[in-house]
Amino acid sequence: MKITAAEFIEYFKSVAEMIEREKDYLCELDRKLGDGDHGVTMSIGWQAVNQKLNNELADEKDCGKISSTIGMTFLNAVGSSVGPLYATGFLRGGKAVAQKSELTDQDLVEFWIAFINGVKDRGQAKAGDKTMIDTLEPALIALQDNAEASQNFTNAFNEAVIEAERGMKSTIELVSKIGRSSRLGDRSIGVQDPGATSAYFILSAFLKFVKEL
Amino acid sequence: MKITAAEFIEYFKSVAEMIEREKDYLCELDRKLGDGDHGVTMSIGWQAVNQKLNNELADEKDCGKISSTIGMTFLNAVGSSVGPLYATGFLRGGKAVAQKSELTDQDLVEFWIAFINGVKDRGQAKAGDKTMIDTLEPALIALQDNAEASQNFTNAFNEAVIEAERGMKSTIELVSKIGRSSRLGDRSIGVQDPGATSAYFILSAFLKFVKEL
Amino acid sequence: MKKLINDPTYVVEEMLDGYVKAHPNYIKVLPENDRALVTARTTREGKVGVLIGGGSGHEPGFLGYVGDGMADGVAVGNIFASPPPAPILEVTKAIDKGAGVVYLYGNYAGDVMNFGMAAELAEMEGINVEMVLGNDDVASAPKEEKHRRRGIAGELFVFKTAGAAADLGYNLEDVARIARKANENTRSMGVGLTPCSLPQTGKPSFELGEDEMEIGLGHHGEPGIRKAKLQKADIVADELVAAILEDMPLNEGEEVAVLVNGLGSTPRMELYIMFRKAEQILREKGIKIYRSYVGDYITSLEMGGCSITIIKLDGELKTMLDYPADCPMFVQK
Amino acid sequence: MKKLINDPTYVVEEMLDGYVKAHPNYIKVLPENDRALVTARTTREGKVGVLIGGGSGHEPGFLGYVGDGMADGVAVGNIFASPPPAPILEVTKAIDKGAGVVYLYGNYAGDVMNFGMAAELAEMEGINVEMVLGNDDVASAPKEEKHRRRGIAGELFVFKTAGAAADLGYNLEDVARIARKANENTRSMGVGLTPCSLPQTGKPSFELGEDEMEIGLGHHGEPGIRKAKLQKADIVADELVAAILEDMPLNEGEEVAVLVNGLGSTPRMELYIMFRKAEQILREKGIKIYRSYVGDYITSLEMGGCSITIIKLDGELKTMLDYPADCPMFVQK
Ligand SMILES: Nc1ncnc2c1ncn2[C@@H]1O[C@H](COP(=O)(O)OP(=O)(O)O)[C@@H](O)[C@H]1O
Ligand SMILES: Nc1ncnc2c1ncn2[C@@H]1O[C@H](COP(=O)(O)OP(=O)(O)O)[C@@H](O)[C@H]1O
Ligand SMILES: [Mg+2]
Ligand SMILES: [Mg+2]
Ligand SMILES: [Mg+2]
Ligand SMILES: [Mg+2]
Repeated sequence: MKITAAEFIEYFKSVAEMIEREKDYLCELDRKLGDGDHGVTMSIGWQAVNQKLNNELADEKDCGKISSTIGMTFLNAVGSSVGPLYATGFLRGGKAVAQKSELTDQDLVEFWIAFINGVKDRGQAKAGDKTMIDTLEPALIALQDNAEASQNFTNAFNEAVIEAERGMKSTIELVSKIGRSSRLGDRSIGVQDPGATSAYFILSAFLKFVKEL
Repeated sequence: MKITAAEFIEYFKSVAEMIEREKDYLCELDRKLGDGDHGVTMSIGWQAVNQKLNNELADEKDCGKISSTIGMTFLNAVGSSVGPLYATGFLRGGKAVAQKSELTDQDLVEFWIAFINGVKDRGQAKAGDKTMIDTLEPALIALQDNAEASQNFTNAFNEAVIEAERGMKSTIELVSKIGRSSRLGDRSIGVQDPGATSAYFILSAFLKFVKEL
Repeated sequence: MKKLINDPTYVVEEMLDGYVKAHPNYIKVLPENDRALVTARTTREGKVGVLIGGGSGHEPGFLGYVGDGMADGVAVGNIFASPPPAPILEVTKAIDKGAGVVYLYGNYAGDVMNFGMAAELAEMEGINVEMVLGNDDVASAPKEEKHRRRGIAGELFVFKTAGAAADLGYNLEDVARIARKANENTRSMGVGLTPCSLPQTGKPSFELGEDEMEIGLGHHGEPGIRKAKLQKADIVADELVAAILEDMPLNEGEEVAVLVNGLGSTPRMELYIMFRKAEQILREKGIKIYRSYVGDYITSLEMGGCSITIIKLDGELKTMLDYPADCPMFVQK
Repeated sequence: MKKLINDPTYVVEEMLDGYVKAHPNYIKVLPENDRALVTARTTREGKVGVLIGGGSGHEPGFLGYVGDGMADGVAVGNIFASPPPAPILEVTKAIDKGAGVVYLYGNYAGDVMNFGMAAELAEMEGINVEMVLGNDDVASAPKEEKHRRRGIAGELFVFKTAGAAADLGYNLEDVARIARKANENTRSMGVGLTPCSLPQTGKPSFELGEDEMEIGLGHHGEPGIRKAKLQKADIVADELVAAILEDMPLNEGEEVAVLVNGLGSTPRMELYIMFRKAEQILREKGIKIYRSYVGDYITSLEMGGCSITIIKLDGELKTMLDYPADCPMFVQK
């Protein structure tokens, strides 16, 4: 499969739409665990990204530039915890696909691996800490494992999203060890982590996107 | 009829009780017309009075002293609008029965006339302004008219209380012209004035008291 | 409504106890009356005494404004109730330095009677008293009946200017003149969003629908001129400023101070959003804002909403506004 | 919940617009970034820059504390969200007078990452940066994990002391040392009674029964250590002070400053009632209160409740606390 820069942009727009739809749900989760703003923060960030996609980036052909601009736009719009995390992800992802106007299966695998590693590096959270890493880390492993085996990006990413979902759901039973919710101790059990949830939306939106291509 | 100083004290205690029971109702009326504190203010004032009656005044034989002390006690406990109004009433009433250890029919008539005139002088409100004067003024007239005619204080006071009730109820339809509620204009129509209501309680408690002697 | 209190009967006593313990080098209670508080600092012989007072529940009004450059003493009433004459008289005696005392309070029936009685008593003791009533609330009576208007947040400007004048050594007549000038040039109008409740009743002071506001609300929860659907801040600010300017027209080039006063539970964020619009309206009319005050200055317990106050300034009033002040709840350099 | 706002999307922008227009001789927005605000006054060459920042919705925190004797600049985030590195960096560049800049902010994952990134970028531009994280909230982690605790109202003391030190000409290392000393000697604990709501969602930040309180609540509405039946103020104050003293034992004769901080909609009356009890407890233990602050210093929009903060003082910290300050929302003589 091949994804053009224009299609890459379309994908990010679909994330913005998805986040807008799920905003209240994400806030609801964060109200229980943190300060209740995760949906708002993601929405502010992705609306800013959407704005960029429709304007400065509308005709951008460099997928690397698209990703890194998204990262900086998101960061500058939101700050917050997710700003630096996703910004680092998109900057690293962008570096992995620098100056490419089309992305091959291989490029896409590299993009997502660099993206997730960027988030991990910035946040230093481990799987089990009840963060977005519980979604992203299993996806990373599945993607690495399946990319070579299946030789088909969509199948491999499908596996990654299945694992991501499992990871996201695993946060329900976890005690938070990092970030705002970590002060809750056992009271954090029973609620799915908002960041893990929105991270899942970002990945699943990509799966939906490539399936519909 | 004759009322002893001890009985006079009992009457005032019965007012304190009555106000305590009607506190919420008085606040409710004041919430609609003013700042919602009339029941609280009356309660604070009469509780302070009750305290005085049970202590410093417990063995007081001078009805004049009892009334003037009640006036100052009430005033110092509440300030507010009703503090100066009732304080002036009780000071004037006290002057009318100064140094008497028993009150005759004639004394009682003079006490209440002086009391009401004191309130009127202090507040300068007129009947129809939607204040306690709408209760007190008709009572004053009825008392003056009937005291001589009937030669019986209880009957005369009974007439006064009937007129007081009519006056109190008349405030429902009045537009407030004085005090806090006067800024309401037509929005003050439909609610009985709290001060007119508590003034009625004070008078009707006296009627009940003399009837039960 | 939930409150962090002990016994509702003693809220004022306990507040005062906490207050003087928190600020012992600012303020003290007079031994003669526990509702009579005066500055803990020595004031100059011959200085006009500035006495403020009113009901509790308006904090920082009124006890928060005792200090250098503001009031010398305060008489503290029950919640939303005028203090009786006794504490007013005690404060008067304590702060009179031979030059007389000016009473600054809001135009409410209760205050008028109690401060009036106290003034009579003070005069009997040979103390000259001048009284200046704040009546800045344009919503509380039409222009022709200005004398019936109640005093709300604009009283801050009366305290500030009179306090400065007294500190500057003005005589009683002049301090009163400046206080009156401040009041005459001050207009306010408020809006209520959510009620407060008296500790003793716990009941909301008024009822408003989830999407309603009360325009012209008094700062004890007295009903205003009308209920309306809650509008955007810009529209609300527009209505408040328009009512003020209709009552006190201002010409291009004139200078004012603006006060956006929170009623208790309105975040500063919202007050500054209201200020933003007020500033815009005035700027477009060529009116210059000389000073701004945005915050909780005279509140109504935890009431939601705010008022906008505008005072028209001349050179003298500017001098008084600029004068430093140092009180427990109000410091200006 | 009802709010006096226009579009929820622009509340921070409109607040900032109103803020700088209300206080133009105190503060200005940098042309490079509309979330980067610095003092409007000229600061001395060679003076250490003091930079504060964090999410909006805590007003007077943080933008209210830019001024003489406090911070030189502030980076303003969205509501309850750390600012991104860009405005932090711009403020850093603007306030660096060759002596470096100290960053003072609360210990939150977002702030740590964003301020950390900004510091790296600033160092790349040759500006020395020291970072001091406030983590005064004893409820937010056990003593052994103090580094995980979040910063709440006690940050005021960090700003105050560091701001004074910088103004007194201390070098970067010493300003940071004093800020750290202030933080290390500061403990806070809060209680929540009623939630706030984000303008964008309008939903209450937490749920509490009509007779419940949340002990140890964070000042973004993060759940605390337990829900409990609402108690009398004295009992609540007792619990908060006890938790603080257990964490930071104080000996007879030691001196402290006390801050009773309202979260937004708690009347001053209630704060002083809380202070009253705190003072009583400390007095009985022979601990001397050197200074008191009672009011809304770091809020959470219109949240109901308060926190108590105690800072243990030595001579140096006392000097810094006594030093005058002049900011739009905080003036001390
Ligand atoms: N160090 C970290 N690494 C990865 N994810 C983190 C980290 N810290 C926080 N998160 C994620 O951020 C989410 C919260 O995001 P958000 O509510 O937008 O920020 P904030 O906590 O600043 O309000 C959490 O649910 C968690 O998944
Ligand atoms: N000038 C006046 N003369 C007589 N009664 C008055 C006057 N002003 C007010 N009142 C009475 O006072 C009542 C209000 O009392 P209260 O609520 O205790 O005082 P406040 O208005 O100070 O809160 C009104 O209902 C009215 O009957
Ligand atoms: Mg959050
Ligand atoms: Mg009343
Ligand atoms: Mg009242
Ligand atoms: Mg947040």
